[in-house]
Amino acid sequence: MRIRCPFCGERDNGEFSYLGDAAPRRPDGLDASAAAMHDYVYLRDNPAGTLRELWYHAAGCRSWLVVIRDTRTHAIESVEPARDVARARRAATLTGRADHA
Amino acid sequence: MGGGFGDTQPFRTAAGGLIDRNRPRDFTFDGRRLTGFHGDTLASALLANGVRLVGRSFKYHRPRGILSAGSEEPNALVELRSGARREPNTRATMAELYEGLEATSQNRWPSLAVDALSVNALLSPVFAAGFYYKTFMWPASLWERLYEPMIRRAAGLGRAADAPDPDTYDRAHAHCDVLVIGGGPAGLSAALTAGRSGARVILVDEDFATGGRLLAERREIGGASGSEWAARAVAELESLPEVRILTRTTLFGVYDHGAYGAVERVSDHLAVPAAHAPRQRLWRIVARRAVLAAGAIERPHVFGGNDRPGVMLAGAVRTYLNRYGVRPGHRSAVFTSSDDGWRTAADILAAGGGLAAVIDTRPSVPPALRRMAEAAGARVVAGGYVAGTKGHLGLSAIQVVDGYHSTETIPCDGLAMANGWNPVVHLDSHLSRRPVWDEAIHAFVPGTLPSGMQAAGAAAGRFTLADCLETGARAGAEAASECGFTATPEAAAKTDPESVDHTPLWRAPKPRGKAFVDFQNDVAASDVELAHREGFRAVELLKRYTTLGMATDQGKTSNLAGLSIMAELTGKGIPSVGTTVFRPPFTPVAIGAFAGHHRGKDFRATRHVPSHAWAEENGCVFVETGLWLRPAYFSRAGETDWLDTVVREVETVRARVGLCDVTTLGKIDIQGRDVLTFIERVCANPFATLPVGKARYAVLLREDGFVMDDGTIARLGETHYVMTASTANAGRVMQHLEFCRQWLWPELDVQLASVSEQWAHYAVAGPRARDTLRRIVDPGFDISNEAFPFLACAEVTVGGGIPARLFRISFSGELAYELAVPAAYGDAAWRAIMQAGLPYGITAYGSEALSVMRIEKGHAAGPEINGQTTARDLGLGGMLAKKKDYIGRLMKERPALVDPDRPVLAGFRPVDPSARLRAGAHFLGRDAEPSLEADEGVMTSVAYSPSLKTWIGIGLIRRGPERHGERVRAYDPVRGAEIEVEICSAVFVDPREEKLRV
Amino acid sequence: MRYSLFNVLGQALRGQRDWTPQWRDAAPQEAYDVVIVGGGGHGLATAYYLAKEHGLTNVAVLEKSHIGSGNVGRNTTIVRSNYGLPGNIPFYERSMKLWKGLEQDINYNAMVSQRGVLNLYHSDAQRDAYARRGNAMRLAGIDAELLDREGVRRLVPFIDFDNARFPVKGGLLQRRGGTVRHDAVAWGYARAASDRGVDIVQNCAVTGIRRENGRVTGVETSRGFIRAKKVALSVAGSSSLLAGMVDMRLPIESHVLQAFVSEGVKPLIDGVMTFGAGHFYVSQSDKGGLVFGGDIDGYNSYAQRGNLHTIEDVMEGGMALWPGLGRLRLLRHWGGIMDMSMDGSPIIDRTDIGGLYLNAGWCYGGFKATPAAGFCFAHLIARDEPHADASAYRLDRFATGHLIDEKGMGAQPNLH
Amino acid sequence: MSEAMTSLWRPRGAWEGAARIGRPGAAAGPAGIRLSLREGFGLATLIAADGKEGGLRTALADRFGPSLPEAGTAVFEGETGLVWSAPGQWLAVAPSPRDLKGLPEALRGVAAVTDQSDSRALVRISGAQARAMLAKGVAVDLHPRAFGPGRVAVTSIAHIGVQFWQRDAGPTYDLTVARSFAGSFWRWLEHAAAEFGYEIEAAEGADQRRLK
Repeated sequence: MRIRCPFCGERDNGEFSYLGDAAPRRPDGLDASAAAMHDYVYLRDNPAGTLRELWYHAAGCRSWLVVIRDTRTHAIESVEPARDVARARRAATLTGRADHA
Repeated sequence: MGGGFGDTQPFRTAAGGLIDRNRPRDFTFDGRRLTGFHGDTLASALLANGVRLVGRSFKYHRPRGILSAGSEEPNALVELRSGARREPNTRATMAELYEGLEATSQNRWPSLAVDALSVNALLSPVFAAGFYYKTFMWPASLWERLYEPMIRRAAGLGRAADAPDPDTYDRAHAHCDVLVIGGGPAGLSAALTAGRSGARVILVDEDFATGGRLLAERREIGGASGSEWAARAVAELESLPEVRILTRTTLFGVYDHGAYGAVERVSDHLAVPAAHAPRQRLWRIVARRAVLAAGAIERPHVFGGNDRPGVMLAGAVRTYLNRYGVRPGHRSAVFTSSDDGWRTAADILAAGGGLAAVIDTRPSVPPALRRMAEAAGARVVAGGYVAGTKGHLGLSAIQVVDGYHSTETIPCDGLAMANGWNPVVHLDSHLSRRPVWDEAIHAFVPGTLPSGMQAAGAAAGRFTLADCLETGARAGAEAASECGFTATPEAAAKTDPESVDHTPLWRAPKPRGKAFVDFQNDVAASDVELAHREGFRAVELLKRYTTLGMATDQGKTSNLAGLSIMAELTGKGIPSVGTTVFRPPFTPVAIGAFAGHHRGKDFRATRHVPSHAWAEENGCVFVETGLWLRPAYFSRAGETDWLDTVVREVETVRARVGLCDVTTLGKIDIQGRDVLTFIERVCANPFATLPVGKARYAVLLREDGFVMDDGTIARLGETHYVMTASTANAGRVMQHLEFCRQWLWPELDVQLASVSEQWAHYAVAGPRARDTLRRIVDPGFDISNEAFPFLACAEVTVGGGIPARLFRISFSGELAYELAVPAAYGDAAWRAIMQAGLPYGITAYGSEALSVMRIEKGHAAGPEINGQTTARDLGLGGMLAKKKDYIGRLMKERPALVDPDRPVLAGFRPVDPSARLRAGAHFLGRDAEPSLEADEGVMTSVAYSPSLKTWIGIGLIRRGPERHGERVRAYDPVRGAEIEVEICSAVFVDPREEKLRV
Repeated sequence: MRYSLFNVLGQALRGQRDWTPQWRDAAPQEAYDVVIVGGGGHGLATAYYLAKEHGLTNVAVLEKSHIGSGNVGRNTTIVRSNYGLPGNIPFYERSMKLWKGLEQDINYNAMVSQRGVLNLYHSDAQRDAYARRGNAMRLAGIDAELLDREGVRRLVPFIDFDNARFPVKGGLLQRRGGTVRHDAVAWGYARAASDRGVDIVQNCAVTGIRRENGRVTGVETSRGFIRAKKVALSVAGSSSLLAGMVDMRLPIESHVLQAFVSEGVKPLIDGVMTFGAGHFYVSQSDKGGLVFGGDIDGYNSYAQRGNLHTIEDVMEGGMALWPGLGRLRLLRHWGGIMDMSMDGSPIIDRTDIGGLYLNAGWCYGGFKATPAAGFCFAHLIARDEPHADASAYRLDRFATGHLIDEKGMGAQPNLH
Repeated sequence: MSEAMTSLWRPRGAWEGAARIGRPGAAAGPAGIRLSLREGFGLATLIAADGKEGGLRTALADRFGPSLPEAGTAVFEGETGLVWSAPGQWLAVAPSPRDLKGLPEALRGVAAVTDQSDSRALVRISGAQARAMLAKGVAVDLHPRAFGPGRVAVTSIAHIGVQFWQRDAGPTYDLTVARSFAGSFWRWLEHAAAEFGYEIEAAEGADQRRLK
């Protein structure tokens, strides 16, 4: 499998380590509930199809990446720096818009 | 017998072929000395010498010969070479002949001609598909003792080498615009068209000579012979700077996103590899586009005794005749369902061979062909079929049923089968694609191909030479164009006319004797019938129940025959029966090739600490710790065992001073405006109050509340901290911090830099540590207890201006420092400290002594921080922050994790002071019967404590801290031990921590 | 017809004419007491034990393809009960005991072969971790032996003792561990269940699960609606997809695990061996092929195939351990889809929906569990309470903290 | 500190104990690979503070030229240059660590500076087969159309992290590997270069005596 790191170019998947679904959002802060934290830590949609997921370019630029990949075919639709995605998501939340990330 | 080879190579034609008759090659088969030529395969050389019996089948031990001339060969498997280089199951059809080649037949005893287990053939009515699922069940105890060993000995084919492989293997990467798979007419055309456009092209071909069927047929392209055309194409490709031809290279697997695996047999055509050359090279090819031009595989007929040596594929017969100058027999017959059979008959006659008969399953035969055969004295049967064969260890006659159902026996010593061809659809199916049935050519052809891939020539079901050239050129042009090059296919050169009409006969209506579908695994048509009868009708079930297609050839010549019979039995038609899944590798690949350089000591990298050279010079015994090679202890003359040494090292540290290399710790510089916020969220204990110039123990939790790692964080400046992580977790912690920085809290301004490799990190510990370091740290830095107290840290210089970092941190419980110096000065600093400490009796100490001292102090380490323990379990609950959010805060509070009955950290001493403790022992109450229910916990770390003169341990036990003084048993049945121990504090030495602060 | 040497010989004389389908290829009925979704080893075993142990025979097993088409026919056939945590130990030992008498019980030779499972260790720390595990096994009455280097050498003299990057210092041996012919387990259970009246319905894909008032009422399938009082999911690899039909999210990810087989050769290795310092384990089938594997590829996948990186990694482990393998050839590699759970251990439990039961999360350990999973799941379905041996496999353990994390890797499925 | 002790403080080269000067491998013809062992250079990681890349560029202009190299590229003037390492992160390279003195102060507020001069071993790889040899280990396309002078890759070879950049079209590459891995990386180099024949020399700054 080949993943196109936005910074380093296309590399073998062996250079990356995998975390999983990028959808769960950490419930930050002292107000967070144990139930919400449980869902964040443990529950997954695990779809057969398109999945937004987190990869880490461990043997390259050490960027966390958000990869959109089809779990049935492994076809990759896009790769973005996770930090950019996280910032956009945060900005969207702060301005009170619906969170589609 | 013409040509002067009559004595040695009786079946060699007088002239012709692509072998080099001036370069004879001696070889042996089962010890018999034979001669062939350069350019032969082992198979062609054996046939030239009249050797038809080559092996024995898997189950029935039936005599088997050579069926094919390519990588699809199911029968002619031999052990090639000997000793440590022995290669079992080597296809004689793919083994290039070299001087001194040594081949041995396999799966027979005592000899190939007289094989004791051929008695199995007589029992074949019993050994039908799946028979073993129905028997060998009584008595149950005999399975492992009798039945299974018997089966295991009989199974398998060749014998693997019994020593480490002496050859080396290489791995390499290649990238191209257009990958062309197959060097036949379609592949060469594709490569030429793409290559001329300037695209980067790689052509891979499994053969040692490029040209595919062009080398095997008597064909013309633009007036030249096929092999001449191929040679010219190769010459042109070689002249193009961006084209690379990899011969002897099998493209074995297709992987995601344009990645391909190929194996190049660099040295397999030599007796031993040349100096410094690998035996094989595994190529990982990344291609933007691929043209599959892997050709097609001919189909055998299914009739009685179709496995007898002498029965061959018709295309293979032509290969042996035209490429190798070898006649398949004195007098051959042809059994055909296609025009190909007639071409074979013509080639036999052209090579001066005898033609006994042509049996065509089709009712009408073109008159010209009939005249050709009859003129040569051959019997021609139209609308008939071969029902059976005769012969002892090789073919002597065939039994032919004609259109009127009458049978005749025709003597012959060779039979060529032409039943049409199957495109090689394996590679285009590796990415979970299924081929589709093409009724027009009675074969599966590529279905929807993965993006970037197209098929050409016979691999696409386009069998004529003209089509191969045309579709190849077009595919090459398209592929290059899609990569942005301007490529146009030239009009293909003119070829002589041909007809590829065929109407396959899936099996003989009334076979005489066993009609084999899968030769190597001895699966007969009757086994397919039995599978049908017993409900194994899905094609995957058929395969698994009968083992059809599971032999070393993976059913290349048998799959379609099997499923066509199942289709007939179920009345469903071949397309709805479907194929099994094609899996890599296309042909078997040596395990060594995948591993390449990574074997023996080079399996994984070895990391050396900065003091490694000194350690080697000073009797150090090293220990593998992850990838690191860490000094374990430093033996001195007179010490009888490791314990002696470790005791001396510990005692020296506790009484005087010691030096230990702790460079293996992960070290991370953390800077930035928001660095404190970041550290507060990452660590479970508070850091807001840590001033500049101070260090603090740090606990990191995983989000699920368990301890991830521990270390120290030192504040070097207002916004500059340095964190250490344990050796085992260094990489994981860095990845975790990057995750927090980039994904969880991208708004924080934090910069992370690993400095693990920059700094050599040494612990100087013991009452004389300060005295020693005073001679190391440059004057001007006050390291007195007052100026530099416990947990102080500072940037200093050593050795006259070399920048260094000094931390007053202790893992041993003694007055101790950790000194970091630039790694290049690590060796020098080590030597300097050892010299500076001489007056105080300094010793180097290794990870063993380090471990003893941390156990004496009750510090948790790897065996305790094993991913299953919480901070509370480790006695660290009290230090956790109460008023901040941090990773793992919520999940650590789950009911089971705060259960007071959870095993928690405690110390243990043997009641009998001379008893030895062992980690891994479980704790049981003094009178408890051993059972899981009685299990109270486990001893995690033990050491012989020189301070207490007894073994001590730390471990996790239910309500440990409440039970000091209570006795339990450390139960260790796997080592035959059961020791009574007393629960105590985990801190065995200096519980009031007075030594740290002096 | 009963399977016996007598009948096999008899049929040899009769051209094997009288054998009949090993299981009825049933058409679905309108309604069942229990519908088991998934015709793999676990589903078929569950059906068998429902019939045998609980007298429930109005049972259907629904399989979207043909029986045994999933992981039961894709694994590396190893059986063992060398676990270290109390939640796992009694369960896998139950399985070992069921394996032992299985063939006589179901009248089908599944080639249960107890030739030993050997886990190698390379350091003192690893030795102690194995001792900890072996002692836990011994506490439960399970056989476990801690071997030193010489003990290992006697068993597998051909591995690299002299030039290894991670020298072998010993191993943990479970002699009762071994291998079982995987396909035969599915076929044998199917035949035995079918004989007891269970309907095995192939080519029947479940497309929906109907509920009323918080209880299941049946399943929608590609062959129509089937009413059921109880529905039991046993679809490892696809558990999340089925659970998704009732809006449940599971602590599970689907991952691909690759497996490998070499060309057949004469006997080289008797039992199963795992290499603790590399990602490699190996045994030899009765046909002669070395069957081996390593780590999962590490990314979510439903594709039943993996990539070269893992393949190279596995082969490197193989060559490092056993340098004589170099010239043996890899014949075939394939992938299976694993239900990787968040703590590396399975789930056999009720759900919040009445009458809906879940058997999932087997990671790469499902095959060895087949008999006990069937046995305990059948108990749960029939009695509506967990079997004592599987009582730790609760779905709510992630919320309560009663995790069963043998490797201590935490909530990251690809690290288990 | 005594005289005797001061003399002990001599740096040890990262390749010492691993590489030796010589000409091993296939003997026929000229060596296909030249390996030049470099020592004594200066390296520092520069990580831009959030939103401060502009300030960093300005602050560096005097020493390293007007622009920060983009992802996957490097700029060099002789032996001094900037090598992209990660988003917002560069490796400053200089003939000696002394040349990087003062950087932390100069960049205060715009970037975190971390001295890495001792953290890596550096080898300069050239020769007719340099590209073919490197391709055995790296999965990056090194063809001139894809990777030319001024290009950088952070990747791995033989499971060992490496960073390398192409210096000229020769091609010549500078390759760095973490110091503790130098020995194992060298083992791979020997394996990969053997069939081409290779020559090992000590570059300026390396202690010749210790490499023989």
